[in-house]
Amino acid sequence: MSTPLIELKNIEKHFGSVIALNGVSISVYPGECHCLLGDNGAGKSTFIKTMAGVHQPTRGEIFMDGQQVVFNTARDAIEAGIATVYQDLAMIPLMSVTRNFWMGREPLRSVGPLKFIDFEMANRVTMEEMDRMGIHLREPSQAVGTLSGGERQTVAIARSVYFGAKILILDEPTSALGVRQTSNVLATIDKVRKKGIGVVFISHNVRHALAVGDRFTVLNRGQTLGTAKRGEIEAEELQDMMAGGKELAQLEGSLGGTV
Amino acid sequence: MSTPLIELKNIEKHFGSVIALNGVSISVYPGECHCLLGDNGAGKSTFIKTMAGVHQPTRGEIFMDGQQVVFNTARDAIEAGIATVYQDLAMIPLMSVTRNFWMGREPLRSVGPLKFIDFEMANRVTMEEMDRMGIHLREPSQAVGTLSGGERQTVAIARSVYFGAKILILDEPTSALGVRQTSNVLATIDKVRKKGIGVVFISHNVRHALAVGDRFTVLNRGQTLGTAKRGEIEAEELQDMMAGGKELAQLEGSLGGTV
Amino acid sequence: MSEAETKAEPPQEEAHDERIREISPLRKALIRPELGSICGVILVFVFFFLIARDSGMFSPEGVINWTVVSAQFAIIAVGACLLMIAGEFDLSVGSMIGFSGIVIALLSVTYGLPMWVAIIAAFLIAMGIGWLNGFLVIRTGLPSFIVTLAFLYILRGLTIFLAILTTNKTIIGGVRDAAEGDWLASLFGGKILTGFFKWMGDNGWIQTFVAGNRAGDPVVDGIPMLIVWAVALIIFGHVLLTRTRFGNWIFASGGDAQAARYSGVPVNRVKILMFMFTAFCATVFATCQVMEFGSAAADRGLLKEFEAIISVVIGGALLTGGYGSVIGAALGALIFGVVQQGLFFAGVESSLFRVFLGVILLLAVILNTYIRRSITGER
Amino acid sequence: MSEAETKAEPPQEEAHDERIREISPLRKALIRPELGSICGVILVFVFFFLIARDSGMFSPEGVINWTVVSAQFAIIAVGACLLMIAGEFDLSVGSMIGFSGIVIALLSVTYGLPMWVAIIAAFLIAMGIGWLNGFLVIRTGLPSFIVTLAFLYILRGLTIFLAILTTNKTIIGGVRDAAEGDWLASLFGGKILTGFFKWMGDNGWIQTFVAGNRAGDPVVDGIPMLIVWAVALIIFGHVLLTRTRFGNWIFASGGDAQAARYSGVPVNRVKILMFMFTAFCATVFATCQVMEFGSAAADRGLLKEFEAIISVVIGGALLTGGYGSVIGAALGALIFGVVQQGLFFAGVESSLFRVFLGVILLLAVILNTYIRRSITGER
Amino acid sequence: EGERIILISHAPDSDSWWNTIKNGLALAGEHVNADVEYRNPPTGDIADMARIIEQAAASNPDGIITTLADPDVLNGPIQNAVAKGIPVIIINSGTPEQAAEVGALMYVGQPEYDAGLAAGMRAKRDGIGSFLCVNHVVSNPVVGERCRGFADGLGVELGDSMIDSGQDPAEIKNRVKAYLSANPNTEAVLTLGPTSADPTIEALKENGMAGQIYFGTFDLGTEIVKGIKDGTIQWGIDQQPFLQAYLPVVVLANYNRFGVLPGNNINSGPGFVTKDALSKVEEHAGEYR
Ligand SMILES: Nc1ncnc2c1ncn2[C@@H]1O[C@H](COP(=O)(O)OP(=O)(O)OP(=O)(O)O)[C@@H](O)[C@H]1O
Ligand SMILES: Nc1ncnc2c1ncn2[C@@H]1O[C@H](COP(=O)(O)OP(=O)(O)OP(=O)(O)O)[C@@H](O)[C@H]1O
Ligand SMILES: [Mg+2]
Ligand SMILES: [Mg+2]
Repeated sequence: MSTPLIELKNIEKHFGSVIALNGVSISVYPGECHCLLGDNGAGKSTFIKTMAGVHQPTRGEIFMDGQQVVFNTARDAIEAGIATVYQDLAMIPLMSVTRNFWMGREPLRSVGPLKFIDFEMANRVTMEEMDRMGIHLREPSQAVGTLSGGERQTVAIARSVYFGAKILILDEPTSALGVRQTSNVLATIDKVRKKGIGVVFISHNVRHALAVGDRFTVLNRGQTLGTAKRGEIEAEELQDMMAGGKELAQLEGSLGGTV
Repeated sequence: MSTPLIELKNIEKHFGSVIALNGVSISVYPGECHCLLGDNGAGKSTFIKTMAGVHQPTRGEIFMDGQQVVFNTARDAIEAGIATVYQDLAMIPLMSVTRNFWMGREPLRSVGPLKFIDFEMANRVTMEEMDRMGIHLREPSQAVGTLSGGERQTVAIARSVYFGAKILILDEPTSALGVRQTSNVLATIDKVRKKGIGVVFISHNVRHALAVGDRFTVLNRGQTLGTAKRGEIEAEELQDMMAGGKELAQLEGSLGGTV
Repeated sequence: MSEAETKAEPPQEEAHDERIREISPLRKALIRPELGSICGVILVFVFFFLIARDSGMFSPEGVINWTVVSAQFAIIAVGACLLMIAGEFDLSVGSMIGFSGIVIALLSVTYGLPMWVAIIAAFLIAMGIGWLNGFLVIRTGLPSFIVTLAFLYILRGLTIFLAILTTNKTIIGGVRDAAEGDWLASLFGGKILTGFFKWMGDNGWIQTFVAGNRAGDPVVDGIPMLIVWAVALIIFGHVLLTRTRFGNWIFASGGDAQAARYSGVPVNRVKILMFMFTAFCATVFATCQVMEFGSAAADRGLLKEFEAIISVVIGGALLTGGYGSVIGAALGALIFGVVQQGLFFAGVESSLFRVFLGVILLLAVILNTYIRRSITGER
Repeated sequence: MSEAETKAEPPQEEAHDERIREISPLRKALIRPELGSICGVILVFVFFFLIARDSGMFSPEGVINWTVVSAQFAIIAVGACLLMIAGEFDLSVGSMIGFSGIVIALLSVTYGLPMWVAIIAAFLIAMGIGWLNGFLVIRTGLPSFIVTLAFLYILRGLTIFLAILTTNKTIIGGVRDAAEGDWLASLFGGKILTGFFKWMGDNGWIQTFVAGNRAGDPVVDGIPMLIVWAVALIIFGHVLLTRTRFGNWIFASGGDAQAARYSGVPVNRVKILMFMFTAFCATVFATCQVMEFGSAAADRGLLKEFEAIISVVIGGALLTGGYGSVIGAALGALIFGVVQQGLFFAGVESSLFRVFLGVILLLAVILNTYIRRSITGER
Repeated sequence: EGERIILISHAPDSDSWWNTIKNGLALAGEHVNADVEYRNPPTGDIADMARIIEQAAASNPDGIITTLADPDVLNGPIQNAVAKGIPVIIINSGTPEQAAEVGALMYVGQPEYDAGLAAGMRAKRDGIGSFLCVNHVVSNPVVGERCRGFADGLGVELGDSMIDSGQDPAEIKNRVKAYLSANPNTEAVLTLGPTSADPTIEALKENGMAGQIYFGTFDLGTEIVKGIKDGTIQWGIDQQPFLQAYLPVVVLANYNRFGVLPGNNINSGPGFVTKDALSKVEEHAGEYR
């Protein structure tokens, strides 16, 4: 295989007395969907926030295309091509779709020495990109607060894709979604992957992960339990690993099959 | 079968110009787990809030044990034996576990003409009940904000069970939980049901629903699509109904099986 | 199926997570909302003991001196504290003090009603306005900052207007004469334990005046009713908040109104009652003041709303509601009063008082924040 | 696999949900943050036109009079507006006005520095304090209400202290003489278009003075620099907010600081800069005032922070941040100025002014809330 | 007949002493049959007062009566009003010279510094060497002049003698007690108006110094009059605010009607009110005195 798009080695992250990550390594290749699984509090969100420059790792190294990089702010990571759709949505309800879409990377138009936002272009692109994702907005100045949860998620994904992200990180995008909305998100991931973008997908739902994942890494209490390729592992195995290797047979027996 | 614990007939609920519910009827029998399924925005949360007295129905009737009842406030419903664990958790992070546990139904102790909260008893019962659910608290005065999501959910369920709820409503309790935490919640539901309490369980996850449900009602855009008994219906069928009867085959084909 | 074990295990592990260090029991015992203000009180007393020991600050009269000032702050701080814990706050407290005072003086002196009628009427009117404040906040969903800011202006304007309209004056005097012998007025003016202090003075245990119009009297001749009211309100507030069902509802309403509503707490009622209680406290303040000084003026209570809020915040309450302590607020009021009077005893340039106040406020709040984060594990 | 269709369908349905009535295009065009204040302006002008038409309120001097007052409010409202949209607010604006004025007067008159040095120093010091405000808010995570309340006291105390320490007075005069011929001072004092007004006066289009040392001059002899500053700041603020990248960041920081941070917006920098801008506006206010009147006093700017906040809130901004408009704030300031001066023109009892102000504030905010809910679909 | 005369003060809404001025104004309006209006800056900000003068001038009244609290600020607007042909009379603060400079018809009042100086000299004659000045509006530049004058009259440094007492009566009372307890050698107390005088009387009664310590005050009020009567207060300086409002209205009305004008300024004070001949004062204190 080629060099990975991004490689994180032995990442540790401490919050005061809490050790959230204790040496986690993963790598993401172009066009691959890498699933990150694990229990509540395993450190998944903390890990991808480190990848996205929101947190700085206490120890550990990050390589992009083989070069070591350091992200001091979310901006650094965004500029390096890492786009993130957070669990807590990172959309601002009172602002318009356009303003949210371009937040942090507003397109500029020079008028003499001054630089203004190029709203005409911004609005046009927003409408187009949302259309492309299958969302028809009434108008680009509509407040994000008036969109449904699924639609908001799509704005966030569309934005990332548009900005030519090399890596798209999705933190539990499906947890609050209905069946149809979930299918849409999974299909979007599939589409994005086919463009050669590396996707990091976090989920609690083994089936969602298996539906789109190429590789699966399971985190447990801040450590990696291992990485497996698609086809190398069964749903049941993954599930057991996520639950910390505990025997769930009893429960499953009484409750009828994998949950 | 006996008379249902609760029966809601033709419930309608309008919010200004939005028609959230448009004639929904369900019934819950003792010891039964009734699953409410449906897409985002189908009206599930609105429906159970009507059942819990938070919203007053625009039209429609509610019967408990065959008697018509009207809930003007959440308090009325609670007193009638309807306990609810909300999607947005209804726990107050800055308050202690005991205070949260007893919120709205504080045990009183008379000192002369004055009535104080009986903290000794309250603390004892809280510890006992949490123990019974398998959560060992450091102390009952611990703030709820320091508990994990799963632990908070358990406080909410323990509280409902303790107060002798006849009906326990759970709104998407598993959506943000890991595999192990989910198993715990499902096992708890099973246990509660065995005590003869009627459970209303909302989920987007067909597998979770099938694991514990006795009957399944699917809502779509504020209307009932029908109710099915356990064993009468397959996972795939349910899934199709939830997605509004749309053909999901294409997606499933490309994504490998039911999501 | 052995559910008990299956479920007993995992959470236990979570509670004793190897990834989290235990908090020491001592630290746990210390971290309470009041801790910041307790430290503050100790610091302040040590400080003034060092710099103003022989200025008479700690003689009986000196003690009464700063106690009375602190008691004043405490009376309004108790109301502001409960209201803030219930998630709202009230900028109209100061205007309410001026308003209630004028109402009492107008009714009793200008219209000649019996004093007890005037006092009761003032309480009813003030609590009616408190109700209106609360009603508007609940009904419109506006922040209480805006609604009560509007009332800050409206009440002050009405006070001046009413006073001028009816009496051509903005100070109405003669209240003491009107209050003479009134049963209710004596609850707000006057002193208690005068006999006891006289007796102590006669025995030479406390200093007596050696000259002047009161030669032979003890320098401290009783406990003003103001202090009695402050203590009573603090005890009432503290017990209400920590020991009763209603107190739990106050916490719940401020912590998360929606969640509280879902659990059956009558949040609207709680909040409106707290607005009324704040108005009640403001009226107690006004009545005590009117009875003590015998006059009401339209400018009384200016900026008192900030002083109440500052006391409460120094006392460890959270501006956003759901967290705080009446004892803390009372200690905050004590700090406030001691610093203010102490600077005079110490002979510091008095305009520096405001600078001190601001700095203490900042320090206290930073300390409190640190403590609260330790308690709740919030980041 | 035909993804396009599969995905194109469902959201389309959601957008045209049969369960939701469409909003009429007219209503949609109308609902903007400024709508409430536009209605307010119209109402206020109609009202005063009816009751105070022939009081000189709409003569040239009358117009200049309420325009100047409105411009004063507008200068501080622009700063407060941007800060509020960025999610914070500043209670120390009023104290900052007094402080900056005294700094200028002290440096130029008492210490004899050139006026431009004094002005630049005042701006630097004020913006340094603004930075400190912002830094404390960001660093400690405390609500800006508390931090800036502390500075309200600290700055006012320092102002009085400094003035008394150096000059034994709380007022320092003689600034006009010191400013004579200074290049920077003329940017804040003085008037523009004086030639034009002179010409209009000579042609009899506007009234001229009939007596005194200025007989023959027009009664309105130019546009004060204060108004120029107000207009410039409004335009600057409006363009910054709606047209630039930084403006988008201001909205984002106030709307949801965490979300903005995740998207790469430098929230801390934005908030601190906005605190500094508020301090800048306060200093513009102070400098214009000092240059126009030639003296600085320690009590200048009392309660101006509330007036700024009220203007902004009347203008449709949300106290909790993330929503608002500079034009709205400017209209709010206009309403405020017109009402205040208009009541004088109409000869209303002046104590009722506050009552009016409170009532207008309440009505405006209720209207604005209704409008905002229509825009955002929030419940 | 029916002239519109506007009186503008520098006092905040809440300052009760100005009430006498309002009443004098209203009474004069009634007597000479003129329309009178009273205006003031709500927070006592003199810069706001300048706007009010400009506004008053814009409304073309038949006369303006105003204080000259800060000549730097107010000269411009007043001169403009005069230049518009509006007759102006300066009252209360300011000096006759300053009034002449702005082109006012006359000055009625008591220059603050001079009043303080006179009081200081009187106290010095009575053998006083140190004092406490209770300033309830320390940020207000006008009132503080009284303290400065008093100190100069005594021939001592002002220094720490002036305290910022705040406006809350209980706080004023206790601050005075605290100061006197920390500085027991203080020989005299000077208060600057009823707001600070009333609680100071209470304070002195409580700490037993009433009648012992030399106590002078500016401006009269109900409690002050009682204090003078029972010997707590040695003297009150009455600048007779009633006259400051009443006379200018009469002068302006007659100037307007018949062009007549007194040839001199009128010093309405300082008049020292002492225990003798108090009954009239008592009856009308706070309303017309
Ligand atoms: N800012 C922080 N300060 C202190 N502790 C933190 C912080 N952020 C996360 N943690 C802790 O780090 C651990 C890992 O949290 P994280 O949010 O990464 O888990 P997660 O795997 O995303 O869980 P979930 O599936 O519930 O989203 C938890 O114990 C959490 O309490
Ligand atoms: N208070 C309200 N005012 C107006 N509309 C509301 C209100 N509450 C809910 N709705 C609308 O009613 C519809 C049903 O919402 P509801 O929350 O019941 O859906 P749900 O089935 O619980 O969805 P989810 O699976 O996302 O939780 C939605 O269109 C929602 O926007
Ligand atoms: Mg997470
Ligand atoms: Mg829901």
